[in-house]
Amino acid sequence: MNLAAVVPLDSTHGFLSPSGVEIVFVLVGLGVLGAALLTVTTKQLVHAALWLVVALGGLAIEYLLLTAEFIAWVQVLIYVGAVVVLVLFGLMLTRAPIGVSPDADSGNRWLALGVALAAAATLVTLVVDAFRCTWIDLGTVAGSTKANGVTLFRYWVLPFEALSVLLLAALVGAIVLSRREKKEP
Amino acid sequence: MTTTLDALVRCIAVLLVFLVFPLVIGQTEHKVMAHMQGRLGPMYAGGFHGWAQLVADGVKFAQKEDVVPSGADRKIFQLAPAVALLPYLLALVAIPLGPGGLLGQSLDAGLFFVLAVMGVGVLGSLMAGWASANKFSLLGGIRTAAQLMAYELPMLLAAASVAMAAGTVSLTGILGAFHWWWVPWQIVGGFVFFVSGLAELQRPPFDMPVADSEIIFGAYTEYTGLRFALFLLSEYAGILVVSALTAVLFLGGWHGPMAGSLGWLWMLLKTFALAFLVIWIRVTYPRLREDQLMRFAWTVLIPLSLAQLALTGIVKVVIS
Amino acid sequence: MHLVFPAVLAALLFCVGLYGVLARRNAVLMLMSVELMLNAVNLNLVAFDVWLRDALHSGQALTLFTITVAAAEIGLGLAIVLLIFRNRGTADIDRVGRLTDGDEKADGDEKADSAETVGDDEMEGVG
Amino acid sequence: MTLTLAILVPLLPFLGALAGLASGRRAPGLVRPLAVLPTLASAVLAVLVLARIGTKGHLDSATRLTPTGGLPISLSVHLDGIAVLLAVLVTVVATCVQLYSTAYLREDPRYPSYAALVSLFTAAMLLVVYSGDLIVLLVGWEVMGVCSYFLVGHHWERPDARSASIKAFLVTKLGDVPFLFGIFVLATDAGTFQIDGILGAAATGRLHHATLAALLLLGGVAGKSAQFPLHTWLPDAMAGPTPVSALIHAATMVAAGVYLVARLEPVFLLSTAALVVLGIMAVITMIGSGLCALAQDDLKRVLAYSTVGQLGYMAGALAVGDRDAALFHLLTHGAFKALLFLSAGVVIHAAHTNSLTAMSRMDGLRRRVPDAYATMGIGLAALAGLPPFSGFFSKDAVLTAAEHAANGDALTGGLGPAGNVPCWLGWTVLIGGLLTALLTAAYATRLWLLAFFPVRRAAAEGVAGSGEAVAATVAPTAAAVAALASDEPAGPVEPAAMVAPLWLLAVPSVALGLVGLWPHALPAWLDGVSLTPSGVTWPIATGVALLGAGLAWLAWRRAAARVLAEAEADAAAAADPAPLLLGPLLGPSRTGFGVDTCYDRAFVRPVLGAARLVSFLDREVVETYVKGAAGTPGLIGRVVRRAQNGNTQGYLSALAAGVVVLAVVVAVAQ
Repeated sequence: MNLAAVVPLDSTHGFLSPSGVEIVFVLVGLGVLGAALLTVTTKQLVHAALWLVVALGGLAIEYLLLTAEFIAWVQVLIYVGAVVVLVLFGLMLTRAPIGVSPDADSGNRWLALGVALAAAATLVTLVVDAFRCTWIDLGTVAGSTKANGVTLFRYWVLPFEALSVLLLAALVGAIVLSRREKKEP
Repeated sequence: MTTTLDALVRCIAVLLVFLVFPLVIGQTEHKVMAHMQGRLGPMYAGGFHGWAQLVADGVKFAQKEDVVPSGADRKIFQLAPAVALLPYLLALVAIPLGPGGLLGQSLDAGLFFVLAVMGVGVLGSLMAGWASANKFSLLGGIRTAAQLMAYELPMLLAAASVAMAAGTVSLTGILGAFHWWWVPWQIVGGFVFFVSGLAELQRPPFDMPVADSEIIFGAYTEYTGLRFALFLLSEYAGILVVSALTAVLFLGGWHGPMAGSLGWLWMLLKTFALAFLVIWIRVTYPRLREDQLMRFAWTVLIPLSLAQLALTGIVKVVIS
Repeated sequence: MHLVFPAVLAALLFCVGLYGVLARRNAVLMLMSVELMLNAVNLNLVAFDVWLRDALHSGQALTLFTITVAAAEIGLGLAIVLLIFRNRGTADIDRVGRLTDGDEKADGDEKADSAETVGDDEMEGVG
Repeated sequence: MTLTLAILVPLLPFLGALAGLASGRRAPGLVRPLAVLPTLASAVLAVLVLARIGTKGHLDSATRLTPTGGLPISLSVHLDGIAVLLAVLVTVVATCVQLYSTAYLREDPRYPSYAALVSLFTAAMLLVVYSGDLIVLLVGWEVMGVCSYFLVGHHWERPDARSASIKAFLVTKLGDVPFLFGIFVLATDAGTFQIDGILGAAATGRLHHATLAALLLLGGVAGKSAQFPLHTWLPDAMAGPTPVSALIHAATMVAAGVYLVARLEPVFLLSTAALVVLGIMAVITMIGSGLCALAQDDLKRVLAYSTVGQLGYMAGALAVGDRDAALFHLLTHGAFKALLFLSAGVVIHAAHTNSLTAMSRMDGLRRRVPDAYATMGIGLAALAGLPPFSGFFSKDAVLTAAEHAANGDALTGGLGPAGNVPCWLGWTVLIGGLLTALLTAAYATRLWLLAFFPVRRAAAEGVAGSGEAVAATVAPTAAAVAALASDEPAGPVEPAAMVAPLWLLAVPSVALGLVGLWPHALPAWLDGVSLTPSGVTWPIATGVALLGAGLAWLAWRRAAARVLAEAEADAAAAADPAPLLLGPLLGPSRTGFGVDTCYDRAFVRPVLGAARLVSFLDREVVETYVKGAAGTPGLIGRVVRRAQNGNTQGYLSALAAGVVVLAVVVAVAQ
């Protein structure tokens, strides 16, 4: 909705028409948004997860368009390959039914809708207002594996190691949580 | 213009490889299993050595009615084979066949790409298992998912070992940095990678998710006709991709005598040798139980891959 | 490329995720919506990183961290949800009302508690 | 030595009470000795003290209790003739009552506490008697009130006993409030709580508010001694066990009021107004109570009203300034009234009823309780003032005092100016006393006839032609002799513990009057005023008493004749002479002249109404505020609680909405 209003701004930048990358970006973005909307509105639980796959895959394409190649593949590997599989796993273990679940949405969906719309309006207004005249230079690849590796293991080593501790903690936590305690005889 | 044409040609080439090679592997499996098990059936179709057996199979699948169970989630049920098949097609794009850009697309993070895309394939099995509205299918899907999640980790770690040795995640870069002594150096990683690949493909002895004695045919129980054939095809394609990847990462890919001109041949030879190994293992080994399967991944493969990683790191430091 | 595109996309994605978190009843669906929100943030991070040409690639590094944390979060979250499901027989967030200050929910809780044993048995049958 | 003995007198029953309370449940065997022996020992000691003090002697001893800053309060003993005499009376009666109770309450499960309370009661009265300090006296006074509350309510299972005990307590306390202020006024004027000091102040004219103090004290006296208008508790107090009634009526509770006025007689003599109030009160009390006693059906209520009347005599004597006469009457009355109550207890015990009407239809009561029959006759004769029984002398002393006062020379015994007693008050008391003598004789006769001479039996024998029955109706003494002599099987023989006190008390009832005849006997312990019957009053009084008895007998004869005539028509009829004697006064008399109703109208209902109003105000008005104060936060809480619904998503929604609002506010503000 706001995209249409934003597009003419391009002309002020000197381009008569938006570049190909921008068109692809907008189209994929619309797809991502649509998939995301379906994810949060569909009444079929597994469909929601599959729409999430679409949305996340679309985001990976957006990353590629933003020249963040490494991030894109990480996105595919972790999100599509692992997170969504876990989510599907969870859905199946909690016995997601085939077909429509009438109570997929809770009672405060209208409140949620109001809040979300208000937040969207606020954020979009702010963002558009703030970055009206900002352009990204996509001339060089910004997110190659090499570049990422270099910065990650040179400047971000300490957070990276901290993160590994976090992951270990999460691993232990998940194992402890899902362990079934032996029933008292 | 040339780049577009180039891309088009590459794509068609990859598609062709994708359409042909898995069938070749399928035929090989028929024949090899027939020989190994002394089966007589596959030796008759088409007269000479039963060459038309695969064709007959294809015709049989095409003739069968495409049944969708009434309780199933129709769309997902129909979509599942495609989701299972497509990742291998995409993976093939990044695998180099020979030196000098003989591949679909040279990717900066080729190894990463291939592994990431292969990870998506599990979705197909899950979708199929869940959408069939069949208890065995669901169990099979869940087993598939659990198995794939478990074996993805050693596979990644083993691949990371090679990437570490080469200093790059680009497949061509890895092959470029290959030396013959990498084979003994990375032999453990290669074993882990290959075994994990077998498990990813749910090939015996890791075929618990489709164990017919327990859950009929797992996630694919309800499939018939072409869709079932597509799943079989994805399996053969998976064998191709795993074999090719193993060849590239651990056996030097196109490296060999006269690599400049015959590199593609070496690559194919290595790939098919590995594919033959896959078939051989299927015929040889009994099925692992579910708990054995999991324990094998977590207590054998992962420590091994970690050890390989450590070894690679040490050697790498020593060399430099 | 205009920075507004990824920024607006991220904002909208975030709000969609927000809606999902607030409106979805099933805990797993909520977790999915949380993933959407995290991805919106990631998109912002990447876009700004690319825009600013940060020498430290802090945006992308942070994105990687976020993805990792998201993976950990989904693992733990699902473990918790499964635990709740195993104990209560439901994964519906608004029925997990032990925090409720009221009696009308207590009945539901008791029902859920009585369903607990049944759920356990069934789970064991499956496992 | 004497002091030690004197201190032991109240102390022994007190310790006995404590020991009885402590050992009551654990050692039931000790209860009876612990009840009787301390009191008995105390009686012996009281007699010893009496002997040691002797005539005209007195002993004062005081020890400062504690420095109070203002007026000193001291533990002091004041032993003079009045005190030692009264102590003897108290201890003797208490001993008789305790002894009697061991048999009377043999089956009672609460006997241990009862006995202990009686001992405590006795100790309190002895404290009042011996105390030389008004505050200490007040302590005993109030302890008595409490004990009477518990003892009257001994049968607390019965609603009448409960209400009677509460009534006794409230009414006496009502009197005690002005009494307390009266003590304060006296002490303020005299500068001390010591009775000696106060009397000294009265003698030297330092009491400036004598009238006020006397009138205030009269409130307490009226309450304790059951004088009009605070007499109503006494008849109701009959709900208590009979020995308690004997104790209260004869020696302790009611005597305390008279004793106090006697102690402070000089103060009262300073104020004509107080004497007039006391006298009018006494006259109203004695006449009213006489009429009431004549109409009562309950044996014990008759005796209770007679007590009220006899107390009226004492109050009248005090009003005309002669405390010797009052104390004389107090002593004799103590003896014969204790006797009457105890014998009434025996009769009731045998008849299993309190009702005179029921007794009048009961055969053989005389034969079943011969001792009670005889001793009650003695007691009633003393009550009616027939010579030579004790009551005759003491009552005549009172009438003589009134006559002197009417003539203008009141027998104050040098305690105060005789001129303060107006002549007309003397006349009033004299005429009231004579009227009361008439009534007393009448109701004593009625009681006697109704209780022991059943009409129906007499009628049956009359029909059979037996002359003995006719003789019985005509000559009570002969009938008694006949009854005693008859060989019909005697009823249940009363235990010796119940019979012995009767005869023990019968002796003073008969003979105590004689001690007043000699100036060296009783008057020597008192103020020395002559207690010999004067030649003017005693013939009149005796004649009036005989007239009353005769009228009662005649009326009884007519009533009996009517009952015999209508025997078949009205089975429930009784030969009650009261309707004939009282005529239209019967109804009001039976209900105590509506004093209770009047109180009910004047105080109880307004108080109840006020209570209802207060309760209404409290419940509907005050509580509305309270409820509102509680309800408003509750309402707010209920509204706020809706937000606290445990729905995580609701919380999150609110959080997100808040963030959005904050963001907008910040953005707009900038």
